[in-house]
Amino acid sequence: MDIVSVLESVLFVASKPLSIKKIAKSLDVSLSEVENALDALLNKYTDISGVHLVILEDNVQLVSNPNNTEFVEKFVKIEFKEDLTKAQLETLTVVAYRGPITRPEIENIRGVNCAVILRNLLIRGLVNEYEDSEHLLPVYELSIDALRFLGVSDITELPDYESLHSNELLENKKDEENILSTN
Amino acid sequence: MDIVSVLESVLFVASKPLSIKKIAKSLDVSLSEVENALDALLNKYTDISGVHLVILEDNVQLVSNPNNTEFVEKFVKIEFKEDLTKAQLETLTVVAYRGPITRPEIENIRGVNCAVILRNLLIRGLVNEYEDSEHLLPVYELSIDALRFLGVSDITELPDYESLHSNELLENKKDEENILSTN
Amino acid sequence: MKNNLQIQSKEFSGPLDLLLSLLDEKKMEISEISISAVTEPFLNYLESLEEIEAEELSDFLVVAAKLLLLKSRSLLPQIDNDEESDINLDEQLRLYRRFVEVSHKLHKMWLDEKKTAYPHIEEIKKATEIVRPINFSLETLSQSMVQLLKRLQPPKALPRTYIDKTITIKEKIDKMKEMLKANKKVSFKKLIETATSRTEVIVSFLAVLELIKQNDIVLRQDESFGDIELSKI
Repeated sequence: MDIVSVLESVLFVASKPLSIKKIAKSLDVSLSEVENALDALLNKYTDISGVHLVILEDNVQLVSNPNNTEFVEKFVKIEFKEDLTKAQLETLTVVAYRGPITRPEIENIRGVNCAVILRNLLIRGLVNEYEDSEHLLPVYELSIDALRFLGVSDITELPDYESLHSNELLENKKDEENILSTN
Repeated sequence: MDIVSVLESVLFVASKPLSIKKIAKSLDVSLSEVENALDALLNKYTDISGVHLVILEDNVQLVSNPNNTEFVEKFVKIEFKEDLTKAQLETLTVVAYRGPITRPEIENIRGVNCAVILRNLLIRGLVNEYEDSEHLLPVYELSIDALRFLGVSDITELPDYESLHSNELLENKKDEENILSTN
Repeated sequence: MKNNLQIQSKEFSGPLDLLLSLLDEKKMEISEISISAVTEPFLNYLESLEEIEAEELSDFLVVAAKLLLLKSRSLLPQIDNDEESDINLDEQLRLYRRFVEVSHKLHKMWLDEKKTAYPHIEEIKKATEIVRPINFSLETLSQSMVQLLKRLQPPKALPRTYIDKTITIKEKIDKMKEMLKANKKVSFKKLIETATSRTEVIVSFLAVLELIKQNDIVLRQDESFGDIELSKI
């Protein structure tokens, strides 16, 4: 079996985000073999390619290059995408920049209970929820669908990603004080 | 416009054979430009690639490599044994209580695109799609198999069918839909 | 520009959003001092929220408590500072504001239909073998419907009214000074007898603290939770 080729076919046919772990299990190969194959495909589907390979945490999907959407829409109908409320937008932003993140961590940043909003985002398929052995609570991360709607193929392309992602404020109060005092 | 990249995006999303002449016309470029772009793509989608570019007379399409079919089918089969996601379950619920229903109507209620989910439910055999003279678009309803799995012989036997079917909140969404479609 | 109009017709996504709006309205930077300066309008807004569910109110109350602690500390610098590290409202607010700002950028991207990337939609081939998903049952189906209806419920927006009339600490101080002119001693219980809201009680207490700070009065309280007696110096 040519793993790169099979993986490419599976991603092409699936039409939706797939779990890298599950792919490895289903194809009965090791996780690192799948990861190597993904690296090979990343070389094929470069930035200027008409098809992008989007990898977000454990999820992977082939999608069209968002820069070509204007032309693509001459051939297919546009997708339905409902606007987000202010609270949903804020929560989605925190998850995008700080995910994987637990609910109390999100609430710590927003200063307000987020249970209902997270549930709505979850069911609209904009965030993923999963159990993580490192945390006792479920953690949340942005879905590839949300990335598609935002028109970026890599989460690090989000505005100010690096600084907001790595800003450790609130995660550790001591560090926070150190950061502030050196500024 | 990068014709190779745009053409690749269009073929990737279209999922069906497209006429080369029509592509040239839609993108407002010459036939030879499209043909040159296709040549470039043929170099990318080689024989061992997981995706093949098939050109037949005036038609062109991206398809999965037939050599990988066995693995792809195995993967898809394993996928189907899994739980429905929350989003799939909700879509199925809307189809169950509101069917026969069109895709835009479902999307209006759920507030999110349902194309991929509906497709998955269709493949899993849980919903049926058919053309209906009353609607211009295909309509969806629960399949006989789905009813069998639920242990009911008729859709009206679903819990609280009457009240949920005609729930005001869902009816309101329908009105919104009508308003939108007249715009 | 139209700041004043905005704050009155705005829907707040939470207590931090409200705090930011109040600071913006006064064109103030985020600092402990500026935050404690908007304590009164914040409390007044809370007062207008009385009808809202306890769950939603509690998040506002947490912030209100922090604000009151900040405020009382600014009035009584000698207050026990053990809990200082636990407030950090200004830092929380600064981080929150960064997320709000970037969320506006994401919103623009979200609304830009021309940038949505598409997946490939494979032609539908019905499975030869139809299996029942484990979680597909009458129960899960009706539960899912109930949840959906809950979601379709129009959101109970927090009241958009923003009460203009704020009982300020200054007004209270003036009133107390007047009462102290007439009587040498005044009971705190009596001071708040006519209070029409919880906010007014809190503001009255803050006014008392302010008067102590200004060395205008001394307090006497014989037992915990007992009445407080104010006397002029």
